[in-house]
Amino acid sequence: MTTTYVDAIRQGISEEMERDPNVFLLGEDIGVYGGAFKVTQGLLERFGERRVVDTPISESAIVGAAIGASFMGLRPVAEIQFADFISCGFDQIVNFAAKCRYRWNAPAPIVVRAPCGGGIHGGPFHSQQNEAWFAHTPGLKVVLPATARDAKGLIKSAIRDNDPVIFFEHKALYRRIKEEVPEDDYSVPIGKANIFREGKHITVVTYSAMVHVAAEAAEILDKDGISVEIVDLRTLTPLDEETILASVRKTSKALVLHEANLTGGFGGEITARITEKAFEDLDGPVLRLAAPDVPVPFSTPLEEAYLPNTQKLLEKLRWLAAY
Amino acid sequence: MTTTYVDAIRQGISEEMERDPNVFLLGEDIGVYGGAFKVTQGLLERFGERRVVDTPISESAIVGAAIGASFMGLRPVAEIQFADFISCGFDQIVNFAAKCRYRWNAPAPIVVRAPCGGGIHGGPFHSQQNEAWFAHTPGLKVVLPATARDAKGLIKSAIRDNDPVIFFEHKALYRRIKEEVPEDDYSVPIGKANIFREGKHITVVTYSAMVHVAAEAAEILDKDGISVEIVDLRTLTPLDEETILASVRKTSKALVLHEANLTGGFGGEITARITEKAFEDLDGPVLRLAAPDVPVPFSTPLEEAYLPNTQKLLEKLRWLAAY
Amino acid sequence: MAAVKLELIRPSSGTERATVADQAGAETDPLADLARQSLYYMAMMREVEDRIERKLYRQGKVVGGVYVGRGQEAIPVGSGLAVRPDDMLFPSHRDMALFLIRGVSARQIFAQYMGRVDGLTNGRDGNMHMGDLSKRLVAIISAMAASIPVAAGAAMGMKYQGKDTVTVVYFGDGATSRGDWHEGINLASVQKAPLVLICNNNQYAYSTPLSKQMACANVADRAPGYGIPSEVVDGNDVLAIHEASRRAIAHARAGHGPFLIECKTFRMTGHSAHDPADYVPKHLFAEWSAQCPIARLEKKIIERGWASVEEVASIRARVVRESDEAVEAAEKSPYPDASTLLDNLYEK
Amino acid sequence: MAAVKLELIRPSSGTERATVADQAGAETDPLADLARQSLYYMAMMREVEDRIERKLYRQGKVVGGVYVGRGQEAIPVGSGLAVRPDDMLFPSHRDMALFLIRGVSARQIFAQYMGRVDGLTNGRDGNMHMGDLSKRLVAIISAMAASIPVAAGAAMGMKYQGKDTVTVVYFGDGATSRGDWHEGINLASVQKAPLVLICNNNQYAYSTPLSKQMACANVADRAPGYGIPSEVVDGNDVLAIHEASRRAIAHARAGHGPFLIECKTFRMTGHSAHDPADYVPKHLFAEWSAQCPIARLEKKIIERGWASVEEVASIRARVVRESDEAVEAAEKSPYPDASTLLDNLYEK
Ligand SMILES: Cc1ncc(C[n+]2csc(CCOP(=O)(O)OP(=O)(O)O)c2C)c(N)n1
Ligand SMILES: Cc1ncc(C[n+]2csc(CCOP(=O)(O)OP(=O)(O)O)c2C)c(N)n1
Ligand SMILES: [Mg+2]
Ligand SMILES: [Mg+2]
Repeated sequence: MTTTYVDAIRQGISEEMERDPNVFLLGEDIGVYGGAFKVTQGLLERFGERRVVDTPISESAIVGAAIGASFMGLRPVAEIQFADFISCGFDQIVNFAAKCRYRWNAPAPIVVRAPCGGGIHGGPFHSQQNEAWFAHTPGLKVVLPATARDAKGLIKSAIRDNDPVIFFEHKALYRRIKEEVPEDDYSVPIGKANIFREGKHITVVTYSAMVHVAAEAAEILDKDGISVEIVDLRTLTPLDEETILASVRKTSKALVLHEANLTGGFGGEITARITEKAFEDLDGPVLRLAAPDVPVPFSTPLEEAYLPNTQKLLEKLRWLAAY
Repeated sequence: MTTTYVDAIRQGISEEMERDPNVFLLGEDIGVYGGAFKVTQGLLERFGERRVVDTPISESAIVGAAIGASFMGLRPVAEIQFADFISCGFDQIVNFAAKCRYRWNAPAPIVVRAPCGGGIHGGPFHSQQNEAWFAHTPGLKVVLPATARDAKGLIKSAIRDNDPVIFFEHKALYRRIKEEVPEDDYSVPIGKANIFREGKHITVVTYSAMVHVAAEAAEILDKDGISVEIVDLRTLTPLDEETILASVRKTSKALVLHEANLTGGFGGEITARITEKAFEDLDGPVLRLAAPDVPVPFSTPLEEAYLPNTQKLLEKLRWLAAY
Repeated sequence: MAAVKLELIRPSSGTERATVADQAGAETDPLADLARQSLYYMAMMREVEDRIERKLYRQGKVVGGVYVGRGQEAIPVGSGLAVRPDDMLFPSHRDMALFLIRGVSARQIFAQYMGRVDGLTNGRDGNMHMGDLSKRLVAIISAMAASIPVAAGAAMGMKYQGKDTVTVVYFGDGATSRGDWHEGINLASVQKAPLVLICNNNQYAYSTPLSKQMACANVADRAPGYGIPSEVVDGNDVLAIHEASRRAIAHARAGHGPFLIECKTFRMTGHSAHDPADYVPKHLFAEWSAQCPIARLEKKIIERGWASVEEVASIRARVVRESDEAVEAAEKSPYPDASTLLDNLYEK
Repeated sequence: MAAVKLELIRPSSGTERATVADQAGAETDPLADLARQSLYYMAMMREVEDRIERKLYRQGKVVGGVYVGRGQEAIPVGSGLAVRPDDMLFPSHRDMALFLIRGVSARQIFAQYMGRVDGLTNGRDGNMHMGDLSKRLVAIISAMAASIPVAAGAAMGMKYQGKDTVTVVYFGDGATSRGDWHEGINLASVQKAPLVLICNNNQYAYSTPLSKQMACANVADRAPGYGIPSEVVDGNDVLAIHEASRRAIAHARAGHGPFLIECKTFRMTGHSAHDPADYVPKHLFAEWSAQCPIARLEKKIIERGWASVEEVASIRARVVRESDEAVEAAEKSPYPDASTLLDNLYEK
């Protein structure tokens, strides 16, 4: 059945709630309203107020309460209304959740879902792509699905995972992509990248919405005889270094693409790993394409200039192909 | 006069308070107690309660209040007792302070001082080195002095700067290093790296306490005929890319060293810039040495195994020299 | 039709106007002028927001989130007319009138919503995320209650500078659940900073009703926990809000520290332009529409003889005319040029 | 010397013990046993902490931050003896007795402070940053008040599971200024979660006195703002704390939601082992030393005839003996091997 990204996530959550009575949801406006993006629509009716908890505007308490409930053996799935507000619950995520297993062997199997990314005229506070903060925090797993199939498979894995997972859903994908999604119970493993598209000449390492930008560019370059392989990371931590390196060793050229700001973004990490571990295989510099180092601006011409897009990518890939 | 790192910072703050009546301090236990690390010792007596404000335990309010006071034309210098607690004021830093100039042309000339780093048996919550989060946030300046001279010169620049500066002081340096520090009014520019040591064969790009680890290793390697150049970044953002690239172009080999966790650390950014912009100059992979991806452990043997040190650095540098 | 004397209130710095009492009176009644000013600003806020939400947004000329203060206009207007120009304001996302009172034009506001260069943020941010330090208006960030610590700091700064100005910060019922709300009020209270806190308790935060937001009856019940006084006020009575604001401001200005005002009101719209608010029981809208602050004030103005029916009608007409002109002018404002994307992140 | 009957209180799951009333009584007085247990745990906590702060730390065998609860022992002991083993505890950094009551040995505690493998964190963390889920003890993180939302969630989880257990969370006066404190209590209150909040108001947070921490007289003044009941208690009277705890726990267990207990006490030491507390007026130490909770209880025990002087002395002797043995055993515990550095970050 063809399913949108948002429906796929809802299906995944709802199947897990059916399967495991310990799974419950908490967040702002997720009940009657079904969530700002309607990810949880219908779940209150189906599972009741006990399992779909509308909270006050308290991101820190939402994350903290999820951790506490997980200590009781529950499987909380917390929604942060926009990834931009995750900063309000930051300490609970990076200091409480991330460190409790390592410190005193107390796992915190929570999922923190956060809609991220731009392209919806959200401006500086409804468009952030801030996964790099969490990818730099040992103890967290950071997941960003790019497809409906992966979104469902990964949210299910996240809920079953015994460690805290930060699950970034790209807002611009919720209703923009639609594809065949198995109806049966499947899951997609956390920590495994996916060769989204095979190619021979250049590897594009990317994730989240940018996978689709890469795919567009790859189609165009195909006509010019440039064959692009796309590695969709899906998970930033734990990172699937092997898949990245194998691809780069094959193609000898790599570009890392993400929507987050360039400086200090996760692209640096990927570039560094490639440079250190596949140096002899490289036939050109590892390039990066990312958003420039400013907040996400609101007005359409500015936001368009801000976001990485096919045009900008083509330019860099052509340069690299010719290198 | 030879001065310790902690005294140098105090001198810098106090000179700025003399110079500009708009400079004031706020934070926990900075008054009567003189701060957890005694950085502000004596300043209450000298400048009075109006200019040295002891606050409740409220990191978010400390940063927020600094921003608000800066809108009134003041120059607040906020102390976060340990960099580990900066997560509690995270939203105010990354969303309020960092973005107000870009959004509505309202500069927030605040300084947030935070003692960072390990090596003092502080464990997971009194040893963090979390500068990478802020270096990934456009609109902030991130400063980490490694010497007493720079500490004084940079805190003065930070206070005079018209943008928000996150100023990380390394706890292990406070009383460990002592050097000639000019008594007159000088400042060290933000955004300029320093060639801490000149060399010919390998560039080590580093900052904060690790500069001294690099210096130790460089002395040892000198005897083996390996000449190491040390670039002390001093500022992460805005990054002095030119100095890094010039050094790497000269030596052809580079290693990036930091105390923060490896994955997602700022080392990736530096590596990526070198790889992209000095690719043809490189005679070997750009290596990184950083803490492994776990929280900072408490017990001595674990903490020692955790921190990057001269031994580990020598191993990598020797490998790179032989490459 | 008699011309309306409508000189906008800009109380000169340093002088407090006479206390407003709820006395009936003639044209010379000091309340008459205040009431007419209030009517103008409330009507103007309503008109501007209606156009944004019901026209420009549906036409696709305004994009992104649109939050309006329909039914809550008395709050920014009653309090906004009680402050001095040198006092500092931190509006919430439903307090547009504060901008109008401080001299931000409707044209600039429309331009802001349409992402044009003439908006207060030059297209960098949208909707009510706007400010102007020269007018002592501080832009919110999205995170609810983040303004409270910042406002506390502004108030501390005023005290530091030995000024007799005050800071007024606005927020909704939902914002009171945030840690920043608590930290900011507590710090201001300990510091006895001149901070006036104005809560628009419109009984919903997005879809979340009060009962799921807090377990106490009133936001004001929290004031004793900070050792500060508070008042609960009819949020749809602009003159009552004005009076309470004057008391609160006088308290803060006199150096007695923060004061909390809770305005009980109702959000006569969805949370934002895309929200049909199906979760709100219909009867509530019906009941509260009878409490429309603009209609109530008009009625009172006529009853008390503060203005004639014609005068009131002319205020309404002026509002429509000014909005027409403002939209037209705003639409002429260009979009920011993509080449400016990187400008002004840091100084210089 | 009569042997002391000292079977440690581990109330069996599901049964509440008879209400403790402040009645004088003989050996059969139900209070006698409680009083003796309390004395043992308070004395043990004092002894263990003294050795850590005054010996092991100075010898360099304990490194890092050392925070003790000297003078505050009545708080964890009075409340810790009022809970059931299946209730969940979130100790603060001054509540060591909770660990002892839950069966964590002094040896494990010494090992924890010395960074040995037999500590509760295997050397990964130090001092009171320890927990054991199997004993329903949750480890704090350093950030003050961060436990409150987590405890709220544990309490919500209990309700979710239909259990009649409660969660008890401990914190200081300074922690009440954190946003997390507010968010956590508010959420628990709205959810009517079985959460008991116990504040040790020792009048200082590090060097910061109450007057710079809050502008209200009591932490308990904040309870109405969350619609929850509260009680202020003599924090140096272990039996009073026990009683108040029983009332609070009964309230929460019965499904009536959170309850806040404020224990007025004093920190009879510096903030941590390296802090001479010069900022505390000397007379305060003098005044409060007369209130020592251990001495007060001993006096009462003798007066009421709950135990003889010899029995009390034998409790004291036992505490010293057990501590001697525990230190010795802990010093034999190895340091963690550096090769384990990367273990157990994620599952498997
Ligand atoms: C920290 C944070 N979390 C979530 C949101 C999303 N959000 C925007 S407005 C709103 C409701 C605000 O309610 P209230 O404070 O009562 O103000 P009102 O809109 O009713 O005026 C929410 C949840 C936000 N802006 N900030
Ligand atoms: C968020 C945060 N900021 C600062 C600190 C540093 N610190 C540790 S304990 C303490 C004082 C705590 O005071 P209180 O809550 O009264 O507890 P007490 O130590 O008096 O028992 C401070 C400031 C911290 N641990 N967490
Ligand atoms: Mg509201
Ligand atoms: Mg205290």
